[in-house]
Amino acid sequence: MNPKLTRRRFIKGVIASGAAAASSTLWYSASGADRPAGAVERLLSLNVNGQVRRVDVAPQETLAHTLRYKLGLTGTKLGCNRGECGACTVLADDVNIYACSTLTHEVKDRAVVTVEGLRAADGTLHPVQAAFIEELSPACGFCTAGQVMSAVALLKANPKPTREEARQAMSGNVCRCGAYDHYLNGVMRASGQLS
Amino acid sequence: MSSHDNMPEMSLYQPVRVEDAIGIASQFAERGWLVGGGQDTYGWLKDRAKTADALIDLKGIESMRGIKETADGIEIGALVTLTEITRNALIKERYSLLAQAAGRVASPQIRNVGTLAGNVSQDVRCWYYRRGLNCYRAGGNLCYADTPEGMNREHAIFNASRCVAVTPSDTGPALVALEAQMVIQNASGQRVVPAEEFFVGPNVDIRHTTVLRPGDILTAVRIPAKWANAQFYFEKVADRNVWDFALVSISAAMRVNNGVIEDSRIMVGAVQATPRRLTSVEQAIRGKPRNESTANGLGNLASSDANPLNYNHFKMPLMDNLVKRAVRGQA
Amino acid sequence: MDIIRYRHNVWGEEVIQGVSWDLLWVVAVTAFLLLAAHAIFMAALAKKKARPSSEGKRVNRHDAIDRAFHWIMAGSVLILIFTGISPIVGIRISWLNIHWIAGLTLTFVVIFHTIRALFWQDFKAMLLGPNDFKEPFDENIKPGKYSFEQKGMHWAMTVLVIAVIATGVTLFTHIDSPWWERPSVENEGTLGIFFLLHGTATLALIAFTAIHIYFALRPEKRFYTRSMVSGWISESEMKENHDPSKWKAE
Amino acid sequence: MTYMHIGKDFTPPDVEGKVTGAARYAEDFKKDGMVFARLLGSPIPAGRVVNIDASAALAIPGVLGIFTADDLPPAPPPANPALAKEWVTYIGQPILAVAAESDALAEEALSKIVVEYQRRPFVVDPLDTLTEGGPDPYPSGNTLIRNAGEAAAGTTASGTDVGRIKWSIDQVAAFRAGREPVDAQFGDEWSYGDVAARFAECSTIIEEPFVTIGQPHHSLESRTGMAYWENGKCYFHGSLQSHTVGHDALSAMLEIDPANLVFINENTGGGFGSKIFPYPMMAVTGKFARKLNRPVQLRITRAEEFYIGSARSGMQGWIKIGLKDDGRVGAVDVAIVNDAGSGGGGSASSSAEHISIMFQPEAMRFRGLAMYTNTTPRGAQRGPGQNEMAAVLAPMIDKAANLAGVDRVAMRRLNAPRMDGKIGGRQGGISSSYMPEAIDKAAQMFNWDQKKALPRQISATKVRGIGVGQGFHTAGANGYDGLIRIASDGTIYLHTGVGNLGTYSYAGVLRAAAETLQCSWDNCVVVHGHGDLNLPHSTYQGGSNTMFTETRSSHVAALDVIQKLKEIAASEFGGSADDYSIGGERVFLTSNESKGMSYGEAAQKAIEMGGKYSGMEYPDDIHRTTVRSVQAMQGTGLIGVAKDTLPRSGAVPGMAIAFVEIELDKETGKFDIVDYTAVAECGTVVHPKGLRQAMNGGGIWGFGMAAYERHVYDPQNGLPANVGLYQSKPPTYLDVPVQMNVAGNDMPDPQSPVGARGIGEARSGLCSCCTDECDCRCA
Repeated sequence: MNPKLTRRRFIKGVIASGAAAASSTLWYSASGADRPAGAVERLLSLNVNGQVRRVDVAPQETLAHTLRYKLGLTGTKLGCNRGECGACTVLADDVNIYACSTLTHEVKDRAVVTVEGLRAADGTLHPVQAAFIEELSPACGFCTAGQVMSAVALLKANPKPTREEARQAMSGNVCRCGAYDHYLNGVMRASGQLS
Repeated sequence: MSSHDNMPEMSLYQPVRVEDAIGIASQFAERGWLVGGGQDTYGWLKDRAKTADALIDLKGIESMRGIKETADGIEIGALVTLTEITRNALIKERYSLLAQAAGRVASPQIRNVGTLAGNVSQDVRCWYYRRGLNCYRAGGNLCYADTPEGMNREHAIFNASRCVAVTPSDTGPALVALEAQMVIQNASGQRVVPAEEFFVGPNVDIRHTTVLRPGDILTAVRIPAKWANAQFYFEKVADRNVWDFALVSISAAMRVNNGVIEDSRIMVGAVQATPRRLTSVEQAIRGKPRNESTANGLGNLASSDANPLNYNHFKMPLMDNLVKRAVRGQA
Repeated sequence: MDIIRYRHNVWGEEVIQGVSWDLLWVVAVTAFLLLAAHAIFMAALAKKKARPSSEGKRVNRHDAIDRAFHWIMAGSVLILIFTGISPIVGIRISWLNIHWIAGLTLTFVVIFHTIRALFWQDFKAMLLGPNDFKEPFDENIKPGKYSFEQKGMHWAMTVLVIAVIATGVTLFTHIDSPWWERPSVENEGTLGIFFLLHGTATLALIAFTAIHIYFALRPEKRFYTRSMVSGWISESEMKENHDPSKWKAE
Repeated sequence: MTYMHIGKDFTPPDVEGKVTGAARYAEDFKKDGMVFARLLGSPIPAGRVVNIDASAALAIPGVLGIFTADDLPPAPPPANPALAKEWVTYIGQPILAVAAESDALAEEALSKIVVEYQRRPFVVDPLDTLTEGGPDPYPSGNTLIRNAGEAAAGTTASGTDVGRIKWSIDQVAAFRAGREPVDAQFGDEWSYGDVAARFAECSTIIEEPFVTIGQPHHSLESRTGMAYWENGKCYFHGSLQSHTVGHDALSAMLEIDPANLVFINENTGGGFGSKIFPYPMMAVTGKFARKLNRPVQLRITRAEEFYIGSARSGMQGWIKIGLKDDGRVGAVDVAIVNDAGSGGGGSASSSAEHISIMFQPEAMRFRGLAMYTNTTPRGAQRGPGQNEMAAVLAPMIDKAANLAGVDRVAMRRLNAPRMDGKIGGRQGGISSSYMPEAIDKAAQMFNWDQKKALPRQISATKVRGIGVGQGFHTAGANGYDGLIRIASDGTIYLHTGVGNLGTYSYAGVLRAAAETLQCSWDNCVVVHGHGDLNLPHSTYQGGSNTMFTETRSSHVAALDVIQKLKEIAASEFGGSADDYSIGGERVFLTSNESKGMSYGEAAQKAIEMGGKYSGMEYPDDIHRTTVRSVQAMQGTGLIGVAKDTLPRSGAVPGMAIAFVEIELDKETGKFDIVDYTAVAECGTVVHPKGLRQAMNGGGIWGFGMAAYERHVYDPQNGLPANVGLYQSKPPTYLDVPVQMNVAGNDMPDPQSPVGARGIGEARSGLCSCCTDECDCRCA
């Protein structure tokens, strides 16, 4: 994708959400005169996929919302928006979390990695991605980004997991198609234990 | 009926000191919402089944983190995540009961952010209540689950008082078994409440599951040395092995000397609104060998005074069986 | 401030849920202000009368069984009020069982009292007649066994207690008890109306109970309270406050 | 037979996008000026809308408009309306949509809309409405009646009506108690053979009641869609299992000429039968966009996906099975009452067909009823009818076999369909069956004989259960079009209108074309997923249909290409087309290989020759969708296009056999599935990894159906208890075996050019085979 286009779109997004912010600030000042001082600032510098990006974030905004609708990172899917499926799994400081059940402000000091941020600088796929292709792990693919992120988190913490360990670590990701066996094969392949 | 999906507009505070958090929480009172891991927060708010004006994110408070050894046991910061508990060497070595319980909560991602304080303070899972209906617990006049035709498979078999919801916490019963002390701070200072008294049933307070009140912050959990390295048994039976809340769980701690049970604490989760302590079982096994015959001798002592609803009779034998396992020490 | 609380029923329809408990504070404050005003008025303005002696011959005013009934009723009403408003004002006790046990006690005692009053007592002594209404305005008219105020209080309490009992028993049938399981609620609106009536009657009952207790404690009326404890008043107390021709005491 | 491509793994073109996040689903598309629409659902289980007051919502700045049932053609029962008005029939049923500049604003607007309803009596149990005096879910009745009527405009249900059938209290009581409801009225019946006479010959007869549950599809991608209008054309980003087969239906829903619809759907996040054809809500997305003259994204939340995303129909039934001395099934009598929810069809006849093919009874009677209830709409879900029957049947067949003293597997093998197998009331034939061989293969893989001898007791509390079950679904059709273009650079564009459900069969079927063309897969480009990419009319992707049906259309298109290649070569080098052969992406004179040309050269020649060679002319039997696509590509290469008119007869059975070993904890009722071994009897294996995906996925759906998932409705108020995903309990990693063991029987079907049949459906419900083994409470 053309980087300029992306940036322009981003700037447009910031302006649009800034306007929304202005209107909601008005609402707050009208209704919340006695609120304690010290509520969070809206403008954040978010470290996403190794890049620091300035983004306007509502106080109550979830990370999934920011990623998908403000930063255009639509690889992170919303399956349930309630922490019940795992499709929105991303990494925060190498730990896998549900982006739908995390406020963006909660990760303002953490390094967020999404499925779009896994490729090496030269464009090579992450070993988990390559292994998932090799094993034909995804079926419909809607849960795949989350599965990839949980596998990446697992292999960072435990580079040679047993199949049982992998199953436990991946267990917060539902696959409605039932491709669990294939994802586990992918994890075992990515960790060099299957060839 | 609209199906909501967006977080409602609200303000967010991220204090870094407990005192500041207490100040903000006191000012907002009922309209403030404390957030640890937030895993039992965002669903309520997205569904509009509960509302608040402000979120008070406690995660920046360093003093509420960490697991440290004290003169009498350990102190676990309220913000310690369930994953940290399952991996902590000290807890695994001395209080493996808690580590096991924490390891069976929800899913890995939820354990990665969910805190101990959040796990014990979470609200009940009754589906009628979660749907946002105006039941007793929501301040209404009736219970939809406790009726001849209500869908109450997951509900209480003991100590229901209008509301028949059960405690969903896996770590709660373990903490009561370990005689943990809950450290609570508010504007007027600090108080320490035994875990057993931390949880409250609907007979006393139908709107809340714990003694925590607006302005209170659970800052730490202390576990005394009393049950360190005791013999433990934990098991959670749920439909699915991930996400699902316990149908019945058991957390038991026993002091066994020469094969004889000198003292024990047997707790059951998900059978009533609070962790249920089985004092009758504790008495019955005192002085007896920890073995199959002691376990079988209990019969249905644990469930004998249960008052099941239409669809949850199965919890009675399930609970009796888990008690037997705990007493004999193996599945 | 609301008078009535509304809620959505299971299908999202707006139904009455009950009386607004904001009114509890209204009732409390109003009752307090009224009684305080009365106390001040009595202390400052009302002419002081010498109190009749409690010495001398004793006249039986209340039989032991009636005194027992009264105090059981009084006790249960106070318990009912306390247990009923505890959760509303945030006192955390396990109140519900005590509440319905006290409620049942009250119900049974009220039934016994009613039967006894109808067949064994001088029921007419409690009836309010046209003449009774002249009594407060004419110092020369003295009442029989019960004064106008006493009869008024009694009938007010009768109506309110019957109202709370009737609505309370209805509500009682909607919770688990040792004798039945909770039924399904067919119509949440109807249930809400029972809660509304129960709550409204309770608020009035609280007000009248406060007034009743206040007068029971007033110095010039305290001999009545004594009579509710020990059964008798003195002859001079009787003559001062009652017309012996209308009250043929034993 | 040795193939270049068939039976070999390949990397479908869309996999990389799925693992990198580049793959886009309907909700990932944005369009300048796009607005967000959200739905308001009914809070009541039955009734009608009296009034809608949206004035407060519309007064909010940024709220753009509402869309109600009045904006759509009427859809009287039993059609499932996109938006309800006169016939509100379940809690959560959409009443209106509201659009706003942001999603959050649309939500806020919803809370400001006041809808006045009038309630009607409701019912959530099919037997309650069947009982005389019981409430009816629709004002006009309680059951599906089939007639010859046309579908209501804007809906896909045709030939159905709402009727009323009632049973006496005694009949319902008997049915509930597991007895035959004597003289009861049914809505659907068939039979063959002399049932009474065959039962008389049976030495073992069992009679059992059964109940299966409804379960929501809960596709992980909800059916959010986005539409916009440009120059009179509607561009629609949707989520469907199928692609071009739904084109005309969607155009009809939008009331536009099919030529003016561009449907875009590269990836679909699951459908499981719930997205086979365009669903009613798509009309709202498209028409709302036109009404507002803005791009509209109609967002469907997880909860809404539960309500409108379809569900399996539950059934309650009674069955009588008779076995002869030799273990042959002599007769079967089955009666089924389906819970058809709101406007569903019920699948009882399919359930009965499952029995008829898997056990080939000598005589059989089926009676069925589809009762509506005030619950969510029901529709096809992975082997609809057959799989729940597989779950029901497994323990019953076991019981019968045990009573007759026959090995459970041997009994199944004995009765299994062979090449001359028959199916259903009409006792029609089947395309092929090597089911006995499949059973043997699976039994051997599972070590049935050895496992049978293992002790049941594993420990003091754990017991072992081993079981076997069979699945079936008709899996094939014919009559669809294939379309191939060879460009002058030699690239072979394989066009398909098959949807991308995640089975990879959209690409797998094109391997048959590559096989026929004897070309390298690297030179092939798969063209799919976008209405502007000139796609042919392809089959619906559902019911395991794709493999059989579309390998045929791929093959006929490739044959057309080859014929044209040869004719072009003949025009160049002389002789007749028959004198030419193909190989190595060349067409050449059979007698002199040097006289020939590459595919690319032939394509260039085709452009020059025009006519049928470059798509200027085309067969007159191809579908109008294909016609438009051919017309759009005229003169751009060698166009191969043909309709599949290859001979076909009988049903095309996708079948499977699965063995399961579980360890059941008798103290808790929990069990672990320690072995799952399944063999598909689905003809030639086209794509081994794809087959494994389909088989494993189906197995896991079976575990879900048998052990975890179910609809729960409160009969007091019509509320569903398990709307959310965690309450619906789809199986997780820790509820399924650590490893699954599947294979294909790999025996070619004579009616497919590559011998393939589909297998997406058949083989769920297999966990249930353990129920009788260990008395576990998993049903």
